[in-house]
Amino acid sequence: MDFLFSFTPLIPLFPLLAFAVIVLFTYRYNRLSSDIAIGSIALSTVLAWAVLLATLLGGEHIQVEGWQLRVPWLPAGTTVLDLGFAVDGFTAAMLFMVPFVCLMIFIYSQGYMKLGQPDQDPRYARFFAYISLFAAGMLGLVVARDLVLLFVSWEIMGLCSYLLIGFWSFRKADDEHHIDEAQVIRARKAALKAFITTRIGDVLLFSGIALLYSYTGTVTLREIFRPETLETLQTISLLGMPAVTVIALLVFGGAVGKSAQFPLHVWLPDAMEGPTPVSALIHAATMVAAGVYLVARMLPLFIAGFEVADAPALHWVAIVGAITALLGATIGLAQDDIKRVLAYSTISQLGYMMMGLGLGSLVAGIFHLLTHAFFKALLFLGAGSVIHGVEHGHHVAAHADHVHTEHFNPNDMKAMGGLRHRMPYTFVAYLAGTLALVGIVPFAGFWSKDEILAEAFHLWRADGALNLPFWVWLAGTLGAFFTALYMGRQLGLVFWGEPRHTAARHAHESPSSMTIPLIVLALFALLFGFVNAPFLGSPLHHFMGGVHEASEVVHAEAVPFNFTVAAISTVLAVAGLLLGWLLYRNYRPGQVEPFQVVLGPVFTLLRNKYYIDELYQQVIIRPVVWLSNFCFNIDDRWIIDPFVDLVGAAGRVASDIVRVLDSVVVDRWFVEGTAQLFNAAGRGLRYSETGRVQNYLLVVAVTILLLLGLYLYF
Amino acid sequence: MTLTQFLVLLLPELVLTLVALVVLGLDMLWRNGNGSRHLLPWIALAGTVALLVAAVLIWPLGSTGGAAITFTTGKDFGGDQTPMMVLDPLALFFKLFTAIVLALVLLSSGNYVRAHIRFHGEFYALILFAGLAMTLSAAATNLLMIYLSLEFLSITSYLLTGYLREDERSTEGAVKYFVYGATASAVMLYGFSLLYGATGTLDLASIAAVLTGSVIPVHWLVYPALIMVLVGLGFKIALVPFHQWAPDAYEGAPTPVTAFLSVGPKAAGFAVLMRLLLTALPGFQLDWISVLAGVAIVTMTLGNLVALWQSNVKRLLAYSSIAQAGYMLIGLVALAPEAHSWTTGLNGLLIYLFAYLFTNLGAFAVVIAVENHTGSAQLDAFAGLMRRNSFLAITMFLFLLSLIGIPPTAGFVGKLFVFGAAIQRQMIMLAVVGIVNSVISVYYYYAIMRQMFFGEAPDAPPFDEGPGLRVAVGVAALMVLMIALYAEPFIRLASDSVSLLAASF
Amino acid sequence: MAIEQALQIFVFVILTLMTLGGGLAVVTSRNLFHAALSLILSLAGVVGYYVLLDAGFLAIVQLLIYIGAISILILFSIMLTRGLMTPRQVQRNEQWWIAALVVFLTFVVLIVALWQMVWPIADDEALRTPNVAISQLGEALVGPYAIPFEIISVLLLVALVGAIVLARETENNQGSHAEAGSSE
Amino acid sequence: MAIPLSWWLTVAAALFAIGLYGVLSRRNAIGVLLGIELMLNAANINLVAFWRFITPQALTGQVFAIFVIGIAAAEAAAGLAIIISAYRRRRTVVVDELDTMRW
Repeated sequence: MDFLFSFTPLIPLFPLLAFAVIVLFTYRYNRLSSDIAIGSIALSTVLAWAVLLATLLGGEHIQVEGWQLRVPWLPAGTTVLDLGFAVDGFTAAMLFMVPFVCLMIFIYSQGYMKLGQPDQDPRYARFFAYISLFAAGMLGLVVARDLVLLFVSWEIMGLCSYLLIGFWSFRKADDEHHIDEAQVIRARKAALKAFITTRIGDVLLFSGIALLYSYTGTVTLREIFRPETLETLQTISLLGMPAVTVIALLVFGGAVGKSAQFPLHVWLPDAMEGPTPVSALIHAATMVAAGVYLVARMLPLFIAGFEVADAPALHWVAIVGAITALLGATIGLAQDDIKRVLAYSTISQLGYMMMGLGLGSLVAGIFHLLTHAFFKALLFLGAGSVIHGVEHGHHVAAHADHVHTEHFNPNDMKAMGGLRHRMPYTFVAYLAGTLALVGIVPFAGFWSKDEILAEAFHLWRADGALNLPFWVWLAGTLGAFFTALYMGRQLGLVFWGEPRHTAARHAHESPSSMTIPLIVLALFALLFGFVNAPFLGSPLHHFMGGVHEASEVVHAEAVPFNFTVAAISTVLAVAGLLLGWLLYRNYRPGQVEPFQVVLGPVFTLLRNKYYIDELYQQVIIRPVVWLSNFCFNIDDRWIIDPFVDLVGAAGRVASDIVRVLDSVVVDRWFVEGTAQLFNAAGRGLRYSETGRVQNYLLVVAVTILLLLGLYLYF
Repeated sequence: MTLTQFLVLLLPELVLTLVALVVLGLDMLWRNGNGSRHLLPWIALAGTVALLVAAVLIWPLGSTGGAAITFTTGKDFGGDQTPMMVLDPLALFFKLFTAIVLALVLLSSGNYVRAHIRFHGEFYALILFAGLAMTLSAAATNLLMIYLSLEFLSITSYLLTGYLREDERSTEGAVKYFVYGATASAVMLYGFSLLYGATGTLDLASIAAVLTGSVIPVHWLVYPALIMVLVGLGFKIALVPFHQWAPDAYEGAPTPVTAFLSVGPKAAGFAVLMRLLLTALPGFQLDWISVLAGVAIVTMTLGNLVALWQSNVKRLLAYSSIAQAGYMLIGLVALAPEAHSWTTGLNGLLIYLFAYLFTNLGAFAVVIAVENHTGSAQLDAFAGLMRRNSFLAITMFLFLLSLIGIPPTAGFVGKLFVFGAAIQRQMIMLAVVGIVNSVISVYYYYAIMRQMFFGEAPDAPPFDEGPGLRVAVGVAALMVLMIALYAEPFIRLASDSVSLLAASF
Repeated sequence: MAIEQALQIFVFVILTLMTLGGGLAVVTSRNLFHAALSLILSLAGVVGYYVLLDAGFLAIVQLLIYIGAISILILFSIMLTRGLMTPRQVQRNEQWWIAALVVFLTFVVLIVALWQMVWPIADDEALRTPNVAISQLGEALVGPYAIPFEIISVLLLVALVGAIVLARETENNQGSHAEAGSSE
Repeated sequence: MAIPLSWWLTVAAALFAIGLYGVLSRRNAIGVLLGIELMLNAANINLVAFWRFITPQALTGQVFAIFVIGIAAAEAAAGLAIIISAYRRRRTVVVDELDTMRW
């Protein structure tokens, strides 16, 4: 069966070709384009599953050692920068999930972008081109043997996320009612924010890779994880730390950006501005999963650092994960936008995955990644279906009344209600997704979340003291309760009670191209957890647990099922779900929120996302803006033209006020902050270009003089 | 050396000269009446193809064996029997490079020339002559020859810059370019004369031999000479602080000429700089590396920061090309003496130059297309380009990605090699400044992207860019992808091209 | 011998006065026409230098090309560009004093370096007989220096063609150029 | 030879400095060109003096000087053409006033 492995390079290639074909040739033919995209990802799925099959049949040898293919790409001198593909148990597990979830999302998109209907999206074909490229990026990342291909894929995804989040940032035709001016501006800001925020991470990752290469002379993962290589890295000192720790932290920096971990999580909620299938793609199978995948892939590096450093990188993974898990879950309590709740839920669940990896357990983190991909894709697509239905209801209502009502936000949960009768399939699927997310037996999320908590619990008990694993466990358990609470609230607001708006009253079920993927994904949300159920002997553990053993620093064993842990988290989950549901199912619009009654000012804090965006605004942007204004003033106001600027100053004060007001609504911490900083620097330098050639030559003469003096006499 | 050998070895240059003269002559013949003058660009293009073919034909001569073939003619006059130029892998690389530059510039200039330029034949001939000067300067191993070929390149560049006689900006740019360039080259010449005085020879290799064997403290002379030579070459490459002519000249020049200026003289400058520093002054490596490292840092930073403020795309790309030269310089600063590592810095410099050639000429070809149809090279002329000509918008997007250095584009491979060299040499500071700068550069490249994809252009109809431009842009885009996706042959080419220099070092 | 040496020094001083004095006049004279005439004076001083340095042929070249051609070209150009023969405007810009300071310091630094250097001066025997026949120079130009010699001929052609294109009168263009004329 | 090498070099350096000053301070573009010619001549004096004192048997310095003169002629022709073309368009050859392109 080993010949099946030679299909591996084709897995990312098919979507890539689909992208090329659509962009170059078929972009005028919508149905053909989407068929090509769906067909290619379906082919990838088949091939990926064939490779999975080969891995399963190949036994422990293949699952641990893996298969690999080397493609010489950048030979120079004696070392070779390779481009290669590799498959092992871990990759195979990812290959089961990624193309399949992508396939479901692609099929769903056909309905969501309204193929063949009068209001079909005018950028329909391009949409499928972009998501194909996106899928190609993720698949390339998963099958990469070397850091080069990994980084290339990583960047392709960054680019696609930028294109897709900003997908609705310009109007093609005037009758595109779903894109108004505000939408255009929001989409642009969100796209740029995502691009630049994740690019901070990318720069860190790139530095990490460069350092790794300069110390080890190779970019092949397997070579790097050889015990002797890791040992060398442990002994080299860099910035007062072992090199391995520095590199691991840089790599983690990349993951923090991509996987939206605190403090770079701010871009993910805004990424909602893209079409909903994109959100599903970003949140489930691709973008954010890439960061977790990266950390999991590089785990030997983190663990090698664990052995020698005082503040090991591994701890930081766990700490950041725990903070993110709690942060996301609590913010999710106070959001009204159905997709935003899910976005914060993703942030929080990614925190769980990082927690699992930070405890040194590859399987715990990745198992949760896999289950999460299924149920979060399900939830997003379900949310898309709900929005779709409500939007439709809005049109029906508007036409019936012959009045275009006030601006209507179809994402607002408080305008929904009672949809379980109007959209039964969606409701059932959504319920399955919710139960999986919350962690109710036997849904997938229960098994995976429990494994992380059990791991933490186990490490705590093994030590006994109130150590890091204890705090991780506590954060995870509390997070589970909050998760249940916001999902209960969401279920109550969306599906129970009376319709709270005419749109919800007229909502109707989505087309079958949307509901069928939902049902399929719901089945997975129900059943997928069994692939690593303890009572079946934790099959996933045996399948992929050993992949890092060659590096001799990772020893993966399944933590036994712990009834106490499971019981505590399940009780809390059920309690949270019921509480949320009870408090919100009969919520009336305009009423004070039940949570607000209970939590008081804390609720305001949550609603404003802990003011983190505003904090960045105050701590980073304000000083920068002030500084640049200050420099500008010295230059322009106090010396050159005081009178003109008296007027300008008033204007500037006014604009400052507007800016502060604006900042409460729109945050733009890094994007404009650094731009301001560099702009301020550029503004000064620009004036050196006076347009007079003799000034330029004087600069040359002074340079000659300085260099001469410097070199001859010092 | 027999005359036949001599002519064979000079074949590329001879062919190019011949075609340029033919273009001049035919232009005169066809001046009155018949409409064959539209054939001129194609004849010129055929000249670049002939150059390419000739370079490939003599390729085996130059790239085999350990030593370069030198051109020695005539009898000796007490030490005058020094070669003027060589045929070595580096020279061959730049012949190839020149052929591509000329071909892309000629392909993209057809419509522009018809619309704006009065004397066609002279224009094409001047461009070919500028290419000739490039190949000569890359092959020169003698101070006299270096000075002569660089001046040749400069004079043709001044004339081309001022070619739009009716345009204020063009003439103004040419005056500034001329004044600045003539001064810089006079300073360089003074530096050359000092080098000659210290060693008594003009041959680069002999200079090195004399300097290493010298017992007298030569640094009193070599330092001033080094600094003055840097002025002249820094001017050619547009390194800060010798860059200030560039934005004005680029903005003023006819856009195809700007495209040429942003690549041709820069490449020639780098070729001469590499050869001169490594062949003649290897003993003073510590000194020139420290100067060049500082120059690289300020060049990258200043170029990028000021680019943030530009609203004219030609000017913006001028600053961008200044910054790009800063990145390239890292390759020369971080050159690694051992030949067995994957990046010796020098091969990174050549890879970067090659990637930059396609990227920048492609980007300028798009600018030319937009200018042909809107009459403006301001940023807002790019508004809504995606809807007006999606081919140009998408390829431009690719070129901008390559300029930023995002994979999978050629620019990424170039950056990988030069930054990699810096990291390998433990010049972390250089690498960090480079990386931070490439992040800054996102902002202004993004300004173009934003205009193309999101900009509102109410009454701007779709337009067609014309066959020549389409081929130029298409080839450039293809190569930008090729270099990234199938880098092996290009890296081998670059590594082979610097092998002799790196070995002599 | 001593008289000959004294004479040489005397001539050198005179030539230096011509060259540097002329040079100073070139850069300070209010009247551009006078400046160009001073250039000729200065270049004539350089001709004398070449004679003194036993480079007779070079002196002739300098006389013919520099003084005979380039300076005259410059004079014509001055006359072509309007009204510059009248010293109506200040001929130096605002940065002249910085320029003077910088240039002076550069000169001092350079001179110190030049004087510190020990020159690898040839032995007396060679110094005494620097006789270079014109025929030797001619042979060298088509011998070892054949390549640059060919190139400079191309360069001169290119410069001439380019100069004509840029500087010729607009009215003179032939009919076939009319259709190519730019819109400005 | 009665006059030592350093005298020649000093004179050349002085001429170079004077020329550079002219380039930096002359308002008229042709005036700037005059300064450049002085700088070229300074380099030529250097070359010939070095030839005379260091390699009197070879021709190197003299030949270089001849080439410099030739190149100076080409450069002057091109430069003056550019200046005249600018003058036609702008009615000025004052370098300061040619500053529409900046920043």
